[in-house]
Amino acid sequence: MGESITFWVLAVVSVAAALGLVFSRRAVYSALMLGVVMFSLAVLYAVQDAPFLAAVQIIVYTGAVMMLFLFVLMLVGVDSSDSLVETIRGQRFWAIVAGLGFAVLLGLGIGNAALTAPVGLADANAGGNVPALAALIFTRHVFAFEVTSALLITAALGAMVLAHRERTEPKPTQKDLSRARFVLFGQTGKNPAPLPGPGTYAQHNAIDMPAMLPDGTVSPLSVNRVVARYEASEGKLAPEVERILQEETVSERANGNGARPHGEEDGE
Amino acid sequence: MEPAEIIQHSGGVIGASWLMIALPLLGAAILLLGGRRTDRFGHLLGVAMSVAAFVVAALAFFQLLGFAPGERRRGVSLYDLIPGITKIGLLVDPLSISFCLLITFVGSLIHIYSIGYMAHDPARRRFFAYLNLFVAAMLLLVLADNYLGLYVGWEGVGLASYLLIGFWQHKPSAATAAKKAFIVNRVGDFGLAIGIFTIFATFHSVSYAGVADGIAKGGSIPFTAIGLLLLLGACGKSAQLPLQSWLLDAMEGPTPVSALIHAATMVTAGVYLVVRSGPIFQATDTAQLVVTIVGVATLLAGAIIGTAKDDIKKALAGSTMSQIGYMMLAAGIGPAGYAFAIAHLITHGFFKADMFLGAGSVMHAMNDEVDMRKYGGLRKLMPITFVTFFIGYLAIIGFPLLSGYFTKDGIIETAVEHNAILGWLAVLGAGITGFYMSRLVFMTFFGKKRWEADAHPHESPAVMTWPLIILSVGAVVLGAFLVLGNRFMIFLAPAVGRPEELPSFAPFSPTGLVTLALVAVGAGFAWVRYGSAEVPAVAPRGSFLTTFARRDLYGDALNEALFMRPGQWLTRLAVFFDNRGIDGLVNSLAALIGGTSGRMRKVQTGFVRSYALSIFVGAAVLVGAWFVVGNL
Amino acid sequence: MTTHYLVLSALLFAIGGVGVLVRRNAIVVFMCVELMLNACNLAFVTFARQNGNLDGQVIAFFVMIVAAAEVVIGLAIIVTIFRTRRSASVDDASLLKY
Amino acid sequence: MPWLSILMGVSVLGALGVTLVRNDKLAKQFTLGVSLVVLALAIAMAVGFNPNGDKFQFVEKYVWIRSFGVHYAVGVDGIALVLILLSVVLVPIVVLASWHDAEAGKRSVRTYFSLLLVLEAMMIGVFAATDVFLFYVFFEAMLIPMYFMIGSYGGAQRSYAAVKFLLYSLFGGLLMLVAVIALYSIADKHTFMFSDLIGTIQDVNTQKWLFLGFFIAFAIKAPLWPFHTWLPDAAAQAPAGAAVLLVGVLDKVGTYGMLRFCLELFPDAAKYFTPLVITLSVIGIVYGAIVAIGQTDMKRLIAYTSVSHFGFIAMGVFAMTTNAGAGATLYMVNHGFSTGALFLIAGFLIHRRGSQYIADYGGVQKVAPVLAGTFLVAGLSSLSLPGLSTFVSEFMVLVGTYQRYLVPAIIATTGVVLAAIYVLWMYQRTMNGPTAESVKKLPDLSVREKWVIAPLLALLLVFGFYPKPLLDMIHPAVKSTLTTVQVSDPAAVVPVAKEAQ
Repeated sequence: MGESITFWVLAVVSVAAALGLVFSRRAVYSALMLGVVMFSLAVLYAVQDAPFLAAVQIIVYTGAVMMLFLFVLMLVGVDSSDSLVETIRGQRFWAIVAGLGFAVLLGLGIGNAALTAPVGLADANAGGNVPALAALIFTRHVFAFEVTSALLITAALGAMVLAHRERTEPKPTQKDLSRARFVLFGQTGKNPAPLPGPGTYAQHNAIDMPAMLPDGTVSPLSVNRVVARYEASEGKLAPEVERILQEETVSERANGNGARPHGEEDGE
Repeated sequence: MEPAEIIQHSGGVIGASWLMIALPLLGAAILLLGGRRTDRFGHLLGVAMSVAAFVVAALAFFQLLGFAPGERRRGVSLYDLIPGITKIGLLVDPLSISFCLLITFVGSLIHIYSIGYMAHDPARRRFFAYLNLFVAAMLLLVLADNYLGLYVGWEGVGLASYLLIGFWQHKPSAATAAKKAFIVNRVGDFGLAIGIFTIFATFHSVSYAGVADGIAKGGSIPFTAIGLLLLLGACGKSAQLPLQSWLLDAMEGPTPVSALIHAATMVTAGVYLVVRSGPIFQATDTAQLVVTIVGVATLLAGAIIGTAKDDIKKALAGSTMSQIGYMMLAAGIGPAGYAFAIAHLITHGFFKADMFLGAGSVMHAMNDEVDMRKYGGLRKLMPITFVTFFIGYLAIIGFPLLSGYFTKDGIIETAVEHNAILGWLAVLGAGITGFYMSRLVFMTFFGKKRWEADAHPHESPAVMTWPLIILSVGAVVLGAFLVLGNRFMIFLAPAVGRPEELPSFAPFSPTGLVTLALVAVGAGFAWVRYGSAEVPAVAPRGSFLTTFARRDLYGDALNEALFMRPGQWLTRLAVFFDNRGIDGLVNSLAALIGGTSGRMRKVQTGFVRSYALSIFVGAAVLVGAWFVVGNL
Repeated sequence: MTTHYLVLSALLFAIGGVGVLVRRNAIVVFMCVELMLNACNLAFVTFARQNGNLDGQVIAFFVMIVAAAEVVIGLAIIVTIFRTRRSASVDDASLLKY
Repeated sequence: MPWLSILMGVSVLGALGVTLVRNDKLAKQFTLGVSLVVLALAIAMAVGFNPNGDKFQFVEKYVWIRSFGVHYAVGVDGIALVLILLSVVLVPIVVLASWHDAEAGKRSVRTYFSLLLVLEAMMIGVFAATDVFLFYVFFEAMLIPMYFMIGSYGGAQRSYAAVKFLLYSLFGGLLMLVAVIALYSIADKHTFMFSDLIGTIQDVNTQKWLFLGFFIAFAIKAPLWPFHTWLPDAAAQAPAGAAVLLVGVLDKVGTYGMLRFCLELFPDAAKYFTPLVITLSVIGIVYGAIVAIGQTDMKRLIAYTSVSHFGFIAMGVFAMTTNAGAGATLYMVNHGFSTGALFLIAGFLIHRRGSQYIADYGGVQKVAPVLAGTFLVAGLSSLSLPGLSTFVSEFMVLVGTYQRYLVPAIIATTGVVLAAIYVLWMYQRTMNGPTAESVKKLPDLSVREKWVIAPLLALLLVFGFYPKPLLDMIHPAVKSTLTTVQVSDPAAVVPVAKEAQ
């Protein structure tokens, strides 16, 4: 009786999660949804007398593979939401038809397959699920097992080869960088010296205090935009910093959009 | 009396009678292959070969006379031409030897005449080569002992006439006339070929002896079919009605050619064929009747055309056509007419060649002017040509005691006796002949001068006038010699047979008198119109009848409308069908394959998801199919 | 009871299928593939129980191994494509066509 | 003495040798030498051939593929020997004729001449093969050298013509392959030897299908009416020498195949299909002639005349009388000489003036009388003027066909009249009339060219007057073919005493 309850709960959860996986706008949410599905499946395995598989599911599958997904998601741009507008003509329609068709067919197939009551794994798991599994793997399927090990090694190697990028030009040495800075200075007049570190100003060494130039004016370079934006939203922005920001936005608008705001999601 | 048996023979001149063919052939080969080097002596070699052939023919003739009349058919077998079909051999018998004599004698005279006529033509060597080729082919035609040999000679003669008509190749009209002659002859040869096939299919042999033997054995032999087919061949070659259009255009060739080929020898080949296949024709009345009808029809057509032509050579060509009509008529009558047909053929060969050469010398004098309206009053300036031409004229209209009188009246009498309507039509033809021949003579030699400004006629050189004189002598004497006492009929009897009782020649028989009267009327009418009255230099607009005659009874127009234009249309259609139809089908098949593959390519959109979709749908279909099969 | 499991696995499989076809972000497509694999695992485990021998589970176990290897390679490919084309959309990589 | 293998060996080695020779002039002379040697050997072989001996002579038989029973078996009977002599005579003439043909394009002259020799080897092989499989191999292999000769040395649309030729023949070859395999399996004698396969297929229906397989391939090869459209393109685009070999010998393989394989292997089917084939060939005769009349391009015109001539040959083969069969075989030989001469002279003319269109010529006779003269003789042989050899064969074909089928023979004889029209009209437009401007300075035949044309015309004349030697070789072979087909000549209505024959 307990089993059918767990089944129905988990069934509903996993199907909802699966639909969430498919139809969520943001990739991260889909990843999480998949995680939920895997968890529910793990539990179902456990219910079906496959404790070892449940463990492996959670540890290896959800733990490692899902994390790999998230890791790659982060690399590729976590918030890249892709629009749900379908570009290929007739793709969505046929996809739905095929999906429904498939589900109906399988359902029908399974429906009228006259299944007797499950034999149950009681005697198979007699000495415990793991030893029985181990006996099976290392006697009948040992060859397959060895092949999978080879498979995993090649997969790892393959991933390394694919992701590896050969450096096409020599690693820029320090001399190269400095020469580049002075060339940039010649062209754009950008100060070749590094920016002053935060907190090294005359009166206070706090991060939000702007450095003073010899002629007593505030050096716009030393204002930290993010902090300034936070203070502006809190209303505690110092008047001279605000004036500098005004000037800067005016000059920025005058000569085009200049530097892009930080965090703009590339691509798409 | 039936024709005699053929006796195999090998000795004497007859045994070497193949020389008659070989010598001119050798002459032609030397002249053609020799090239420039033979230019100097080319014409002399030509004449020599032709005369040599005549000598051999004469010797063979005398050797033949030596034998008893019954064994005068001598076969000389040469070699096995096509194993399984026929051996080739020569048949020297009265019929063929008389033809050989005519061909070689008249041919030699014309060769001599051409020395003068073609004196200043750059390609004279080629001319004599073709003349020799013609003589050789004609001799092969008459001497061959089977239909296949005859056919080889037949087409050889057609080729020679093509080469000679188109001798002045740079003239487009000559080239077209030559092509037309060859193709119309080819149509005739088509009929002859089918005839020969039928003969072979029936007898499994094409030799005359084999055919005669087969007919004697009897059996269901398609006589009429063979007869009509041979007649079609004869019409093609002898320019008889359905296939007569080429003869008038053939006048494009040099005059000696017209004299030799289109008057004396080649055009008579058809008559030879009909006479030689006597046994076949005698066994079918319908075919013989058709021959006579064709003869009479051509006779009248030729005469009518002769009346309307201003070009002297075309007028003579018209008269040739009608005279051969007479011969066909006689040949169609059967054994009774054969002797007269061949006799008329020989005398016609003489006086027609004489007149053609006379016309040639007139043209030669009037620097190649052919329009009679530009002649007039040449009688005093060219006495020899005038006298010889006049004798030929008298002979052809059947002036009493000249050769034409004997042979043509013989034909008319046998025709009237055989079939009254045809006979009287022949008499009418004789009348018209009287008219147009006199018109021709009066316009050319009598009346006032109508010459072009730069024309100053003079008598032709001796080398041209001597052949005229010899021919005119023949025109006078030959008729009487052949017909009186039925000498020629008896001579020919072993070759072609003859009627039981010999016809007695009554000089003033009723039909003879009527013909003479009609001829006199025609001549008188011509004298009134052309002799005494003023002949306009430009052809007056004639009535419907004259234009009808001037346009060769619309023979050409008919050919064009019935064959030429639909032929061109058919060719264009066939070419179009070939390019578009069959080729189109093949190319469109290729394009179809190209097209479908082009479209099939579009399936690979490049989007991974559409491939995934096709996999998924495939899987779904598979599962579905699996269920369906599972549940069957 | 087993039919329920099988129907669930079919449903998950179908949803995964549709996800693969519909979504354009490479990684989400990849996740849907993972979902389909898990659905199959579920079916295997159910049949193991149904037939009373552990072969089903061994197969499921191997499926997991293969899935892991596949994910590694798949994501490596997605990363390389992203690095060259700055986009992880499946439709962008459509040069290999007619 | 393994004559046939020597012949083929010499020409193949010659072909290899030519590729090694450095400068072109030497290569050409070497090729000419090799082809003359092959000619001499072939004549020596022909002299040794005894017409009334057994059917196949100079037989050689080695096992090639044991498991399938495929033998390298070669042997010659009257028909094959005559055709081998034809090809062996034509090749030196073609080599001499295409002395400068190969130089125009960028392709090397040496390859052209080595292809020529390879083609010669295959031509001999295809006629000599007495093993059906070997015959099929040569039948397909012949296409390759011809494809390259047309493809890389031809005229403007050479690639289109070459590909079309190849695809057409390969399609035919495919059908034949199916038939060969079916024949092998149904007969299941585990051998491809032709002599063993005769009479093995009894059931008429299978015979019909196998016959169709073979027949369509041969009908495409010897272009019968509906399958002929590749020939004008291929012949017009090919260089003159290649066109001669294509029309002169390669197409004969089709009609030879009909006579040898279609008739002997499937007699009942052959009799069943005879009306169809005769109609096709009669259509081909008349259709080919009519389309030839309408052509503007000289080489296409000659190609269409060959379509008409092949109609005659096919009709002769399927009329199944000794006269028709012997006539058809003789026709194959004569057609090789007459169309060969026509193509070569047309090639010389085109080589001089550069254009293939008849309209660009006029009055050449005045400028180049010898060329015009030879062109006329070649043309006359094409319209089968009596006194030339083509007349003998055409007469035999028509007489033979007339014995059994009246109407087709009569319609075919109209082809003779049409032939006169297209030859003379072409001759008139190119040679007669006023000399066209463009043709004023046309040089006459050079000595080399005279040496090319003289033997062909000489052969036409000699066999025109005395065809007995050839016919003595052909007759026994044709008689034995017809006996295997159990067909006898129709008797004469009134049998006449033999001596009067």
